[in-house]
Amino acid sequence: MNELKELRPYGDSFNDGKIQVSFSLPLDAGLEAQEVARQLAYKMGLEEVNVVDMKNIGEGFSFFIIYGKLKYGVDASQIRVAKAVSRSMSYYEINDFIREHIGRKILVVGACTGSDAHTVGLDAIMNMKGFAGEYGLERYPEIKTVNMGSQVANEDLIKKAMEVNADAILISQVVTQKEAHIKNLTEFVDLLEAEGLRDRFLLIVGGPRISHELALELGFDAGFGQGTKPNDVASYIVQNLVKKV
Amino acid sequence: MNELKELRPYGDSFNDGKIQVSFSLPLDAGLEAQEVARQLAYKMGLEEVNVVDMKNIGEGFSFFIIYGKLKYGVDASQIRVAKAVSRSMSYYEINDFIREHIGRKILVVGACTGSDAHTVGLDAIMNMKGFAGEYGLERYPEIKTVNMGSQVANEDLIKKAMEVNADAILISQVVTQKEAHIKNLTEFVDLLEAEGLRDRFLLIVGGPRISHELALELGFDAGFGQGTKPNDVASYIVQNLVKKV
Amino acid sequence: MEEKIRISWDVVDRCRQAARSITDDIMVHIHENTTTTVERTVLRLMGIEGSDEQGIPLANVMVEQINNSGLLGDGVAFWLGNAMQATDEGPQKIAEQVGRGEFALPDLPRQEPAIVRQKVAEVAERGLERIKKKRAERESLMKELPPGPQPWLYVIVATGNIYEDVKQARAAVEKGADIIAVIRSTAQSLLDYVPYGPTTEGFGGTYATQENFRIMREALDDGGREAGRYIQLVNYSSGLCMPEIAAMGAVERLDMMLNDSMYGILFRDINMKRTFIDQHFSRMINAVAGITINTGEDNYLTTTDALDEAHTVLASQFINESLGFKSGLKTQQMGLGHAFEIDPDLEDGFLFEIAQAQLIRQIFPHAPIKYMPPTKYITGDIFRAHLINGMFNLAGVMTGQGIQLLGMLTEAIHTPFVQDRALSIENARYIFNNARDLQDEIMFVPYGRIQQRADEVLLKAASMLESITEKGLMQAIEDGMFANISRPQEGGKGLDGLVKKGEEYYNPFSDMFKEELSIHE
Amino acid sequence: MEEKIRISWDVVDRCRQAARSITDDIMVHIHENTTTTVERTVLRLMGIEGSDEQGIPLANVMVEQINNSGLLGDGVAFWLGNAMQATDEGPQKIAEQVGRGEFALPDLPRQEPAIVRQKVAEVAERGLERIKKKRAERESLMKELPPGPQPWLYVIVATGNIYEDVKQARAAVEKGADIIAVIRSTAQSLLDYVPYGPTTEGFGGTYATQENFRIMREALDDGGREAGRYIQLVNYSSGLCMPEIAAMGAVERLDMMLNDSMYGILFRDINMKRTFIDQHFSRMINAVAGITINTGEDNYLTTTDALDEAHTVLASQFINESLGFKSGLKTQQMGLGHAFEIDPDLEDGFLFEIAQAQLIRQIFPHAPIKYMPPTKYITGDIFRAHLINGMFNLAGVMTGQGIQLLGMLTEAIHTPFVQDRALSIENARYIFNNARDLQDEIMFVPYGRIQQRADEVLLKAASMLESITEKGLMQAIEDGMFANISRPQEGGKGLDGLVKKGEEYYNPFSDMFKEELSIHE
Ligand code: B12
Ligand code: B12
Ligand SMILES: Cc1ncc(COP(=O)(O)O)c(C=O)c1O
Ligand SMILES: Cc1ncc(COP(=O)(O)O)c(C=O)c1O
Repeated sequence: MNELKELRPYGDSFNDGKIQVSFSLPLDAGLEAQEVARQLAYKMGLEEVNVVDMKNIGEGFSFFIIYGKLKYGVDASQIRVAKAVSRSMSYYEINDFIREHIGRKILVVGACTGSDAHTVGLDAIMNMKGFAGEYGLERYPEIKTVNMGSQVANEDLIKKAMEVNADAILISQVVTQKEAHIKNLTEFVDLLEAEGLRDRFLLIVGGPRISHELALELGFDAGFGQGTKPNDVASYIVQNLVKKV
Repeated sequence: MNELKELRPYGDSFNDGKIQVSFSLPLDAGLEAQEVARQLAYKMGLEEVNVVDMKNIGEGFSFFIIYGKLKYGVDASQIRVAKAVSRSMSYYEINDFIREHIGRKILVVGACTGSDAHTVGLDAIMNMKGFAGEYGLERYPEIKTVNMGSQVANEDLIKKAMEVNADAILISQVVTQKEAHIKNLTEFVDLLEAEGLRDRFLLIVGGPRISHELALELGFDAGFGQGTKPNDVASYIVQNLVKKV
Repeated sequence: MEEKIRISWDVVDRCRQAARSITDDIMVHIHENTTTTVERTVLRLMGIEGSDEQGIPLANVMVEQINNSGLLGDGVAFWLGNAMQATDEGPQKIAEQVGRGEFALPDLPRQEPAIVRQKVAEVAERGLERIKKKRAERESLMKELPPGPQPWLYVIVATGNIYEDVKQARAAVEKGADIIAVIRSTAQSLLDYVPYGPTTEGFGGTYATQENFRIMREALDDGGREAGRYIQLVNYSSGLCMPEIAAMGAVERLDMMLNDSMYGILFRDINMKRTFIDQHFSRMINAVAGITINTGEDNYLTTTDALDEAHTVLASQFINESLGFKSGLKTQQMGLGHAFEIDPDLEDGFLFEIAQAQLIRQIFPHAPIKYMPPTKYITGDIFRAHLINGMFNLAGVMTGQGIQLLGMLTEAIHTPFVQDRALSIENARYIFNNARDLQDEIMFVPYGRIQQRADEVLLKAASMLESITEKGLMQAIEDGMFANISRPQEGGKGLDGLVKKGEEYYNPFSDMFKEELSIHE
Repeated sequence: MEEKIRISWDVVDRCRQAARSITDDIMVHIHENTTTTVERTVLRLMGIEGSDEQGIPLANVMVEQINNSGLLGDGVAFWLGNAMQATDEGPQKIAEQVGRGEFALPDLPRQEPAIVRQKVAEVAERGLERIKKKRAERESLMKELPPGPQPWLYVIVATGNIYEDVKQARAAVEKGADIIAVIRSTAQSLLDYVPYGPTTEGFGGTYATQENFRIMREALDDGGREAGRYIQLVNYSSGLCMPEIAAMGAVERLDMMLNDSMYGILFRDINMKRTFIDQHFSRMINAVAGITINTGEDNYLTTTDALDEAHTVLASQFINESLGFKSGLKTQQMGLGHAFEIDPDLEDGFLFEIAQAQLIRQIFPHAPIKYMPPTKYITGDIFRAHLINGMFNLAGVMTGQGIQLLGMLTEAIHTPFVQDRALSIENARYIFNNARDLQDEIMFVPYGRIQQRADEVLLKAASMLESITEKGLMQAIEDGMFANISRPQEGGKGLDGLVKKGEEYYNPFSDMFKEELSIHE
């Protein structure tokens, strides 16, 4: 479609470019601060900049809400994105697939690493109960799981994975403040590589701010974000384990 | 202050550049649409782009909420903005000022022009009751007002202003859809100029999306936006009438 | 529904009695006069369509011709029938010939009135049938795909371009909207004709044209089928062409019409003598067509203080109700308007909103009350606006309103973007669902602030109405008793379209509607 | 306060009785043991400050020294007193010498116990006085600048940098916040020592240090003076250093402390035997210092379903209350925690939230209930989040909660930006003000959904508590009865800091606190 060549945001008509922006400035609200806000908006590529709200929010800070027309477009006909799984299989398909193509139970170790104690996401993937109507990995007859829980040191996770001879390692990272997850995940891969173990496992990371692309960048095999279901992960694991073997 | 030289938005630390953006795209929600949204954000100068929400909003449209770090700053130490009034006087000061420096009652004609029927803003400035605790112009003993109300044709307003020999013309423009106000205001000034009457009146425009700068651009003497009080307008009129005489 | 607040029914009776007496006076005026737009409506209902080569609708050309000859007091129907009898052509053919200037209606020889009426009545009968067929069609579609539970989610589209409107409307339906209103372009209400064809250029709204109605109706029927519920379509039977638009809506199966007996007078400075006549005829059409009207009392609160003037809303509802009955509307067709417009910074303001909404709910138990969102105190702070809209939605579901016109988070900024509407629908769906039965779970303290406020508003409405019975409604409007806006009886737009009926005045639809609606004068 | 919902007070009595019996068992364990952090707390209260040259706090150095020698069962106070008597130096001097390795405490000759205790008691007395002075200071400041009406607006700051925190806290106060909590850095709860000095690098929060407490206290006193109301400061007496932080808070005039008898066990995997002891000592300090605790039951609803597990929150509140009483806390100091965490997509979910909030309000009428905002179902849709937070605020003011921890529209995204906090304060102020007296205006239908839900939750809590009386609280935790999290009695962090008290165990503060608080065992 040709109209996708230079696609812009849509407010109430095609390619009108309308967007909404908000931010604070360390300035008292007033005409000067408003002008700074406007200039920032122009730098962002907005036209017809409309500062629709400005208010003091205490201690010399002010808050702005702006509407405007973005002058940039993106060629939406050329977009390609990396996906971890091309097709998510069902619980039954997956178990059958393991029996048929792998011929043994597979073993998955998971942990929330570093100082991260948000276990709900990992539990949603690994524990019996599962998530959004899908059984968790623990429930799969052909998958054995070890869920190490929260705040697990990278070293301990590697040790456990070696010990049980895991096929895949699942890491959950929810706290991303000050890029804490990047540091932690990079360290993990470095550690594995240093010990020459990188290729031994499928390395999978998940969390609400994780994308497959980010995961690849950090040296993982796959990344899963918001709304991931257990069978997505299991599909990825079995499909890629087969390739590995 | 030197730290104002390259001032950026503030999220939770100085110059962290954190801003929030939202817009729709005429694409179904999904990894591709998300990527388009991300690329638009990068074009706007955002870094660490975080698409925190994406959802279908019907009929093949999707909506995005994004956070990121803006890489641009503005030199806030160099900001100068045009202001209509440097100092707003009080009701009493203004009446005294007229008696002392003008020596006659002044006359103001106002209207919502074109197809605009939003009279509340103009009434707030012109009628007895006033606005936000400030008396309206009608209440000033030294000011005579003619409020022509809504949907007044530019020609009729000029005719009336001539007829009563007005000192100032007040125009209210609230509807700004498709830049309707720009067209209407430009036409008004053109009409006046064509008839050689431009310098006869102080030309003032007001409305929630009007700024002093915009007014100057359009050939008006002053513009008043959101939250204007009657005494702001009266102060402007008397201060500039004196200069004119 | 059990009584949540105690209503002084004797005071309600006083209000209704006063309203009846007020509107009796108005009805006298209505019966004595007709207007150019009423007459154009007659032509439209007779099947006349299209425009002349200058783009002037044929209905306008014909009515103007008769009016200029001083003959409109006979009713345009007579002169059309006269031409039909004289030329032996059908209405549309005649209209086209007149449009091309081939002849002028008044120039044809006067035929025998009884025969003329007979001819006209036959065609008019078919016009009525067309409306009744559309009504039946709606009823069967609604049975097939029943609309969702109340409060119904009502949103507007207003891009100015009917084709963009269609996209936005369909998106809204997909998100859960029950009702779509296509807002008109800013100045259309002051046009003394109805534009023709599909339109793509409007300011702050899209022109109401018959073709636009048709395009949107089709889109919503389609969207409704996909969504599994009938979607109602709204436009404006309001302004200088009030009854003509009612007629267009009737044949294009609109479901609701903004239609108020005083809105045009107050907010569009349309002459009151004109408007009262137009509203009556338009309402008869709406009544026959099974269209629900939406009255405009909510607008009063945009120019006055919602706390001080709450009683004017109620008083006006009684007047709208009374005039509605006299035009044959059923209570079930009266979407009486009010609004959530109290200053959000007022302490306990939410209690007063509840009091008002509950009061109106109980006084008009069978009317699908139309509840308008906060607008006046909405600012560019979209987060705050979204939140206040949430409280409005809560008030709606807590008091069982019928039609919830959803507030937009960008109310103070622009007509809605596609996402604004989506967010507002999500807002309402969340609140309605999460507090679905709250209404049944709470009672109000007997002598509390909510009860007291309701009592006060009702009493004030009664005394306002009683004072109007004395001076008359026209004088009351001149005195600025509604919306703080004063309009002179002889001022405003459209007075030139007011015509005194002659002895022989003939309007076949008036007669048929009255019979159909059992209106006895 | 009148009874909005009927409470089965006999069932409440059953709950309280069961809780008393459950905590009696725990108290036996508490009386028999001490922990390293309790002992370090004793040193801190004796006035010991600072760290050794490796940055290890002197309190840690000393307690470790004694513990390594197997002498901690005597209480560190004995060994400090012993050194004081032996060297004739004050506590801080001794600490510094030990820190520099000039001598080791156990190496000093054992002095006459009675004299040692006498010496220690004198210094301890001054420690207690210091706390009482701070308490009196708070009381007089609060009289001078009374805090605003409840629900109090409680917001968090969490930049990681105490100086940015100060800016953000002051901005919040200017906007209307009543309470400021400085969230701790992610992993601090698992540190077995308290960092020292002002800090500027934390993840998702700022380190709790005595200097950070002081800096923020000063900023809030200042901001509170400008705002005309006393601003309360909150931190975390929680984790492996629970009582030490209580001691720091007591002397820096913190006003509230997150402090729960089971949170650390469940959510930080801290050993339960350790935690029960720590919570008891920390609560005595809080009690004496006049600090209000905030319990953490709200957290249960982040790992389990809020509808199914509502009764576990209530059951836990009874346990926290009972352990609180046994540590000398007054009801007025018990900010019992619960939360608005029911799936917002649930039909009538708001009714169930109201039921829970009202139930807890009535069962603990004098406790300043701490109401936590929706978090689990909050997504990146900031508009939706803001709205749900508004409904939470409405539930708060409708049921008279004491402490309203404001939800942030960016809950699912990041720790709050300066504007997020401002918007959330505006949200709460709007709702609280606009619906200020709604509470007094409504009643709940006698046998309605709200009443039934409240009855059900209370009954389930009673049977849960009664089943715990049988197996014991430690076993119940091991069985995963709270938050669906199971912790083994001998597992978790910090078990190595558990020490059996010796015959001669000496802790001057324990004794003084018990007297001060009239705790009779
Ligand atoms: C519940 C919760 C808690 C609970 C955690 C309980 C527990 N045992 O998990 C408690 C109350 C203990 C808690 C504490 C804290 N929290 Co918290 N918490 C949350 C909250 C409300 C919900 C998270 C959640 O459970 N989501 C539901 C699950 C199902 O979603 P999910 O995690 O995204 O998981 C899905 C996918 O991401 C994916 N996935 C996740 N992991 C994995 C792993 C693999 C391998 C795969 C394949 C997929 C996958 O699949 C899951 C299912 O689809 C969020 C806010 C929010 N609404 O998101 C804050 C939040 C995550 N917490 C936050 C913070 C800062 C903290 C604290 C550090 C605060 C403090 N200073 O004390 C503490 C300490 C925690 C720590 N040390 O890590 C911040 C993080 C900010 C940031 N971006 O860095 C958030 C965003 C709140 C905020 N705005 O401040 N928290
Ligand atoms: C009240 C209202 C109405 C009332 C107007 C009643 C009346 N007699 O004024 C009614 C219901 C009739 C109405 C109708 C319409 N409205 Co209207 N209305 C509003 C509303 C809710 C409030 C405006 C208001 O009264 N503000 C209060 C006053 C005090 O503020 P103010 O106007 O900004 O004035 C202040 C300053 O701006 C300044 N000022 C203003 N004028 C002047 C003049 C001078 C000389 C000076 C010095 C200063 C000055 O001083 C004032 C005091 O501080 C706004 C939404 C909103 N919340 O802002 C929409 C809004 C303005 N309306 C809108 C629209 C589109 C319409 C319609 C066109 C819709 C339609 N298609 O039917 C119609 C038609 C109106 C028309 N022909 O113009 C849009 C405009 C969109 C846009 N940006 O173009 C808005 C923003 C709503 C929306 N989101 O769609 N409306
Ligand atoms: C009854 C009625 N008619 C019409 C309108 C819309 O205005 P316009 O006449 O400009 O279409 C409204 C708006 O609220 C209304 O209530
Ligand atoms: C009692 C209690 N302690 C502590 C915390 C915070 O966690 P952390 O222990 O990581 O500081 C909470 C959080 O809700 C809590 O409720």
